[in-house]
Amino acid sequence: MRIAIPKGRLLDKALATFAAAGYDVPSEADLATRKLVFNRGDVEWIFVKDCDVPVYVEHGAADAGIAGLDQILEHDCTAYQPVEFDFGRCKMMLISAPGAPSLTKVATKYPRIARQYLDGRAIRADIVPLGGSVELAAVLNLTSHVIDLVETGETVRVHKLEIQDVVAEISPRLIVGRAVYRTETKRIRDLISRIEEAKNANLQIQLP
Amino acid sequence: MRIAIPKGRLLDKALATFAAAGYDVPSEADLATRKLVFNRGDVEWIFVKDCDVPVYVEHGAADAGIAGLDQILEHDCTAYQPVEFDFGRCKMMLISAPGAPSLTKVATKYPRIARQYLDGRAIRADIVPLGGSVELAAVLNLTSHVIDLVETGETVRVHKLEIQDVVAEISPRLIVGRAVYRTETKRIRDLISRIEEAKNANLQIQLP
Amino acid sequence: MRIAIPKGRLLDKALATFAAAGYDVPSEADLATRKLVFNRGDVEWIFVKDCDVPVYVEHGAADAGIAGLDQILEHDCTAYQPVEFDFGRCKMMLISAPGAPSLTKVATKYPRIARQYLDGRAIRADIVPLGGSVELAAVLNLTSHVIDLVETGETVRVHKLEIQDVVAEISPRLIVGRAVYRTETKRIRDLISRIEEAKNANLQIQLP
Amino acid sequence: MRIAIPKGRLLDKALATFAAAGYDVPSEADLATRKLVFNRGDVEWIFVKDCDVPVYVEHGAADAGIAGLDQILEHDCTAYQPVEFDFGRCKMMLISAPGAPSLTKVATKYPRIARQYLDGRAIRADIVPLGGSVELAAVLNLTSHVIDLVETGETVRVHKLEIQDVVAEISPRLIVGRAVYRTETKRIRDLISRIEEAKNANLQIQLP
Amino acid sequence: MANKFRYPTGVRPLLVEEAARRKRIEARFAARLESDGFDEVFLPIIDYVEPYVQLRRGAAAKQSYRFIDREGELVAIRSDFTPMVARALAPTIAEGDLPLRIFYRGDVIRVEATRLGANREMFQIGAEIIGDPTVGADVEILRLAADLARAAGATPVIVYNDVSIANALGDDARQALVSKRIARDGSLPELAVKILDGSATLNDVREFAPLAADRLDAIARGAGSECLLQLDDVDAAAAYYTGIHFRVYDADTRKRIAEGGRYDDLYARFGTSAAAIGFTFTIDESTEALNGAGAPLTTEVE
Amino acid sequence: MANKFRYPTGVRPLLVEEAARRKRIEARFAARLESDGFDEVFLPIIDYVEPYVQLRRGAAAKQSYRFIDREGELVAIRSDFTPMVARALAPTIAEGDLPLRIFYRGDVIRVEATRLGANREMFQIGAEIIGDPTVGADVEILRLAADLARAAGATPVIVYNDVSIANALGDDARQALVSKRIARDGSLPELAVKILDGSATLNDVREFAPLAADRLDAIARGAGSECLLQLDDVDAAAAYYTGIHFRVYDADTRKRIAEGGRYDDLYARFGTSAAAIGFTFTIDESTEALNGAGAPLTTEVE
Amino acid sequence: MANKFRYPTGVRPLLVEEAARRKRIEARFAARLESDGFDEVFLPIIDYVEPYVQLRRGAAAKQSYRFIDREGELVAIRSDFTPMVARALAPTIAEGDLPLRIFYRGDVIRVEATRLGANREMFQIGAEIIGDPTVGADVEILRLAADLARAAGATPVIVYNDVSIANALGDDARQALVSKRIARDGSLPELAVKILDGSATLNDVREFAPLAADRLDAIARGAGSECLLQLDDVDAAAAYYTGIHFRVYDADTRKRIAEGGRYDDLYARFGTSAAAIGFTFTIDESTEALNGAGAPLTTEVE
Amino acid sequence: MANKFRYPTGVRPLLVEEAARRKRIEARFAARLESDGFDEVFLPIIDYVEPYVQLRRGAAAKQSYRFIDREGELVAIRSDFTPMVARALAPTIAEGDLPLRIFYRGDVIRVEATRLGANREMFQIGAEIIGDPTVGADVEILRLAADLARAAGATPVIVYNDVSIANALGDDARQALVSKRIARDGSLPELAVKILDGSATLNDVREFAPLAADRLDAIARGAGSECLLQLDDVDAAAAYYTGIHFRVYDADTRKRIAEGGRYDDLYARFGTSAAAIGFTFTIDESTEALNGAGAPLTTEVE
Repeated sequence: MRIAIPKGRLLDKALATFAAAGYDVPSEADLATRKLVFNRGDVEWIFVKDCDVPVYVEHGAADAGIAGLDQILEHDCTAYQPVEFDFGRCKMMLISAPGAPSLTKVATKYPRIARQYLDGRAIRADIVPLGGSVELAAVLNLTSHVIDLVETGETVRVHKLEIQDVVAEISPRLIVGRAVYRTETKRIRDLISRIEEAKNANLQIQLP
Repeated sequence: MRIAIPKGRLLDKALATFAAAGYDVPSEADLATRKLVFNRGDVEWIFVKDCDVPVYVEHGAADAGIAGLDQILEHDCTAYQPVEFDFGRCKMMLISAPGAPSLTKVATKYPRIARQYLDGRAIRADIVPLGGSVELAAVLNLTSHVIDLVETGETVRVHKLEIQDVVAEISPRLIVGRAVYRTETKRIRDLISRIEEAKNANLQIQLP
Repeated sequence: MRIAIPKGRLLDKALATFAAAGYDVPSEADLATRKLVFNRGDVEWIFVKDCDVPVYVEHGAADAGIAGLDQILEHDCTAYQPVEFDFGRCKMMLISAPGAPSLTKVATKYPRIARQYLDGRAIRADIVPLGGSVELAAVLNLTSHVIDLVETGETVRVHKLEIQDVVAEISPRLIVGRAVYRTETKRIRDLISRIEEAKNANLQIQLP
Repeated sequence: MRIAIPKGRLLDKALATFAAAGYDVPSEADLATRKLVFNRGDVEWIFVKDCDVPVYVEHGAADAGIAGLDQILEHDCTAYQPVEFDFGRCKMMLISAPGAPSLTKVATKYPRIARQYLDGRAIRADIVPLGGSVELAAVLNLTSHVIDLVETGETVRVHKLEIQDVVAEISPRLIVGRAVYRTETKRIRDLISRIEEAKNANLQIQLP
Repeated sequence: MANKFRYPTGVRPLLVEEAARRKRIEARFAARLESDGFDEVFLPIIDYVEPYVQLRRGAAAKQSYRFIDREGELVAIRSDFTPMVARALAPTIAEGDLPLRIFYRGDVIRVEATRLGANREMFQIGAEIIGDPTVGADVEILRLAADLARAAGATPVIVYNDVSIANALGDDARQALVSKRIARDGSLPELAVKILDGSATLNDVREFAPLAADRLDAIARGAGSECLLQLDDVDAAAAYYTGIHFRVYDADTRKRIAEGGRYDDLYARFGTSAAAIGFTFTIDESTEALNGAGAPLTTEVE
Repeated sequence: MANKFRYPTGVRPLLVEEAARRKRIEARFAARLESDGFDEVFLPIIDYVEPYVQLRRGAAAKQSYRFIDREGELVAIRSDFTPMVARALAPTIAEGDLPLRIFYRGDVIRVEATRLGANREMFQIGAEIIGDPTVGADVEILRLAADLARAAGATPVIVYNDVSIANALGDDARQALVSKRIARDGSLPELAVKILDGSATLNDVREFAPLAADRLDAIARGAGSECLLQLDDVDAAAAYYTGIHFRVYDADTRKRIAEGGRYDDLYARFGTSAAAIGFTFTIDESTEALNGAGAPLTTEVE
Repeated sequence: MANKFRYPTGVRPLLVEEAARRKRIEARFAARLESDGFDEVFLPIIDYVEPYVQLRRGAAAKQSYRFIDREGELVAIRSDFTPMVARALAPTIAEGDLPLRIFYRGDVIRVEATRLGANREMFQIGAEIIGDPTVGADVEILRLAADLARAAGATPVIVYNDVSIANALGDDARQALVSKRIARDGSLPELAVKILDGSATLNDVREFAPLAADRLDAIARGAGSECLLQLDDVDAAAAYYTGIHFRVYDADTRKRIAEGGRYDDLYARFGTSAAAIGFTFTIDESTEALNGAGAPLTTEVE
Repeated sequence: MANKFRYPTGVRPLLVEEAARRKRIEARFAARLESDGFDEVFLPIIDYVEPYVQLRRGAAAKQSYRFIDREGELVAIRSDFTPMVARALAPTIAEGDLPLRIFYRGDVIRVEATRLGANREMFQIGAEIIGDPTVGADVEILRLAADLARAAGATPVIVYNDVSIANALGDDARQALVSKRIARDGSLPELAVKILDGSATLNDVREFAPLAADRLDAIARGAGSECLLQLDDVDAAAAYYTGIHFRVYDADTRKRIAEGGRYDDLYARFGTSAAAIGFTFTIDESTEALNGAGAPLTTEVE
């Protein structure tokens, strides 16, 4: 079984969850080697960019993975999402330059999500896809607004931008490919149960 | 005048070129602050992701910038490219998994360039856009091939992949927005001349 | 008021009806002059081909007229049809060459009606519009079938053709243009009442 | 061989031509019987409406026939026209109501020819297809103009209409189906030669 | 293509004089509407087909140019204004803004003639009052339509009726009214027969459709003498009318030049409940046949 | 156009070797189907959109090439066979002819990938039994699908379920089954939870959907060992299935190669009531990756 | 849509018996072609319009269904095979592979009848030899066409000519030959007059077009007795023929059942120079009128 | 369809305030043009593609909505005015009427953005002088463009050049001027290098292109101070320019608001030889960002 782990902000929690579920996950030392593929037990762990996890699972090149809803939506990924996690939650926000300018252009790393958001509100605005530092676009007047993930809100404050709306609540999910679910039902159900239990155990501990 | 500098592999050479051309560029200490915008003299320097330089210039949010041909082509950027640099050159390559599999899927960060390459050769293959670690796609059998920049070829060797074709010769260029060129002709011509001279001076030195 | 009278098989009955309704209609001697337009009282009588009556009324070039349902349908005429007459009734028939050949081509003077008939029965056949002697088409093997009006059935018998189906029951109608009905309501309602009464009177007499 | 003869204005000359070419044509007495099909020698003569001759030949239901160019054009008939006759020539005319009204609607028995005429002169006008007494349409203000055949011009004068333009020069032609020409080349070439000779002989006689 | 002078069905350029004529009429209409407090809106020349699917019967849908856009959606070139106004305005209407007085103008293009030889090239100007369900709005609209017709050089005859009456009489009676054919065998309600032979009064109607009768009474008292109530004016009209429905004819040419009515349910289909009444004038090239006033003649056979 | 070698999305020529490979598979399928008494029908490559409007959800409708024909009708290039078979056959079916065994083949063309990178170029071969509502037909079809998959070089795994079960459980449970997300807060019927965690048996099902349970029991007894009942295989499948629904996978590549089921209401939509069950295999160019047997790999991400 | 039974212009389903008839003819053709060493290729049902722009005259272009795809390109549904074969094969041809023997089959769909009542629904089977410019290929193709016509139950008459002769005679003469009208005023070359009245021989032709005369001589010696040289068979044929051009008729019904010829410049338009000669048979539903052999009758008026 | 608020790409309604803003600008432009003796023409929103085929490069052709009409012709929604004016006027121009002063306005709709994020929704107003080949017309048009830009609230900078100069320098030099990349290896004419580094004068140009140099000299003397001759303003502009070509920028926003030039060969393509010069302003919603004057900002990235 091949499982895709996101290399970004969800990395530690994702690995911890699989470990808690009894899987033999790569160690920190392993990760320090900058290798991206590890075989441990009957699982092949692959470490890919956050945005690529849904791609590997959708194409059947990974059987399962952990991905944020932001990436799942942005890729219109059809994989099953049997478990939703409590860690790593954040919000996708519509943010404007100060002074609430009229919404004419939106910079974002999520053009598909942005398009759906704007269409759903009958807002006519151009979307400017960017690769990074999205908030800068509003600061430098490339666009009037940006749509981006907000965790702490620090970036927004530093740039004196203004949050205007919540576009989506984002949470990480366990995703499982459709074909593998059907053809390897037993092993996949076992994976889901173990992850579900690990999540609930963790929840138990956190709740006083 | 606002000039966009790419934060990635071209950063040092780009800044050195502007410095050689007599511009007051931000210092290394400045950059260490993680700020992205600096005013020095009558120039506002902005530091953005490599792939975003053409976007800022195309939209007129920066007057000029330095960008690789890979990003210029991928964004179908219409800015003028008055100076081509000798540093930072590399090749965009078509790379396959070992054993020369038939070309059915191509992973890439450059879907537009890949599409043009394939169409131009009457190759029918699906393109799988990825965000990073593109070579891994061929290793893990997500795709039969990848199209990516190759500088040293180290990644290709490590993964035991095989280079199949040169997709494009890539070089960094000074890019200048069309409208600013027309409406601020004098200042823009001055910028181009200084960069051209700095480039040639540098060339002089390098040639024995 | 201009009223269109069909020069063909309905001529005598049409004139008799208007006469019975108290209108001053052109005499036989008038008609023998081969003139086509007569002013009698406040009515201008015009004599046109049977198939042209709906055209004059539809375009408002005649206020009313008498037309067979065959011509009304064939021209998709939208005029009101307030009175249906008992004289001049006949049937539109589907007729085949002897031996019930398969229906592949239909000759007709009514291509629009034929098209609707065939479409409504999921029959795929070509329609060959002819100007006259339609039955001959089946005799000479131009087409497998014809669609035409049948009054006595004599032509069908002579040519040894076979009646296969009734396409439509055809009766003559008084037709009145829509715009004139609305803008000259009073005069038009008077016309309709008089024709209706003449028709009923006639009916009375015929029924012993 | 089946030959189609038009029952209308060309009937006598058409039969005379075939007789002069040595064919055994039906006699006047024959025609008086109202029969429409006659076998004489190896030729089957069929008598159909002028407008139906091109239809029979086009579909291969007659091998040859005599038809006016008006009907040939109106049916977009692709049959060969190897001989053009000198009798029965006339003109298709654009005729207007008196006072040269602006051309907005045209009544005609030749909607296809009318459409081509109007399109070719960039005239935007509606075409109103009629079945007969076309000139009446301009008299009664159904249309501003009519397009119709003019032989003597008597109808035009009587109705005080005005001839505005020549739409086409019309002459009768011998028409021969394409497939029969190819597959019965010898017999068809013989027919053409005989008709051609009869026409020229006739011409000889007429010229003093 | 047959030849280099042709334009696609339903369109053609208006060169200098024709354009000037069109502009004169437009200006006269716009001036009157603006002085009456109507604000103009501009509507797109193309729109999706789907939002209007339930408003257009099959045949009407096919009268417009339709095509598939780059996203695979079915799009049509504008062939009718009223539903477009509702779709554009409904999402922006706030309760407090009502009533709104709106007008619009522009080309509508039809690829199929509605009837034999009818024209497919049309310029339309229309107006509507949104959010005023009163008889006052009915009368205002009728008077405005008459004035605009006069401004265009026509002698208006406005024939009106209330669509709810025929609906109240049942399908058979309605069918008889549409066809104008009277079945004298007693199968029809007597009222239908009386309507058809022209002897019905509003008192006759009141029994079946009391609200409509009262409303028509009030309208008759407010409307000008060019307005004629015709209870037998029942038609397979556009699906969205709910109350009064009228057509404006030019008395001299007998051509229809405008159509209108009340459609109180239409805005709700696009998300905002609001009563509405309006009309649309159709201008075509026969305009040029008239001097000075330039009376617009319609392009549609009723 | 970008360049001279390109073909429109969804099509390309098959030259000599590819054509030969395709023909070998076609021949193997056709031979088996004909020997089992199935008769071939040929279906048009284009058809009107309207007759199928209620059978295709919005997104699916947009997957096909669509255009307006000369008469103004919306036409689509074939992107799905099953409803076309019903429309073509329904008007010709006479009671006495039933049951019919029919097969068909041909290209289907999709202008949009269903998903990320999924292929849009497909050749399909399908078969159906019309007029036999018995479990015997279900079993025959399952066995035939397995044999054809083997004939194509695949190792079939057939996953099946009855669509009526999820419908009987109510919308919430159905939604949970579709998403595979278990709400363990007691809001779902216990059966849904058991189905999801794999512990449900047909006896559990029998209480909610006795007919389906009995039917599945009978099918399980008749079907081959490659057929796996998976009660949690609930999906937003094509709207027309009424009973058993199944998918055929190749065990080695895990790709779906065929889909089918029972659609007893479909023919009635086109005018003739008749039970029907069938399947469609989808063949694409990955076929060429396999030797000899030439196992067809699917083009659709499930 | 007018009614639920209709199919779009140019298509319809073939149900069991019709499909079987079609398959029998197909099988007979394919067996003969394969045994003669022809390999089948499959061509797409849609293709871009642009690559063929110079090969199709205006009217022919409009005979096919055309639409704009999602990328804004003009696409047509297949209405003619020969140029598609060249576009598909040209990029793959290597010098060493020649000559190639290729055949193809499939529906062609035309939205417009070519003529009065002519059919628009057609199935075509064609074959061609690529890379063999010799008279031997001409004769092989003529003999093959005759055999296939017989296999389909027809009594073939093959009328042939060389398109280069009329071209050599000049525009006026060519025009006279196309129209079959002889101007006896001396304005035409004597050869044209002789060709028209049927008295011309190849010796007469040799003076104007020696290569064509010699070629026709050689063909006449090799071709079967069903082949008739008709020097006056000059037509506005498809723009791409360069040498011999022929049509196959059924002697009994006088219908054209196939057309073909040599088009040595066609492949060069798509990037690879190669001589080519081929033909296309057109099969339609009149096939069913014939017993046993099932003679295919054409759908096109010549 | 994704949602009920969306409009097709390239269009949207303008409600009350936006419509009023648009009308104010329109009125200001029209008043000025009319007072200068320009007559308005109305151009159709759709037209055939074929008459313009040679005037539009592939990419531009695809920027418009295109579809097949009921007669099988390819039709496009208006995406550019200048060639439409010529096609509409050319057949009606009589020698004696010249020169004509014409203006036009209306929406142009593009289905594809020209560039990253560029707008596709545009209103254009343009004017042209037909039949006046003199430098006087050039100067009049430049002055008029500057005045209209000011009327719209912009501070105009008009950059102009003569397209014939680059053509006279040869393809390599032209290419260098288009790309602004100087090859300093001596391969380019010295004039090209001087043009690129800004040191070229009209005297330098005179040697290569004397007529253009004299013309530009005369224009420079007549044109206002907002007009800047930029000899390196060489571009892959619309194919029909033959002499001066200019663009109007707003100095503050650096956006292009108008484009124009001389196209003396364009009318001849549509049947009547006549010199012509004109310009087109493009207005979009960014207009609303400006107070009072309402400066129109363009929608096209140059």
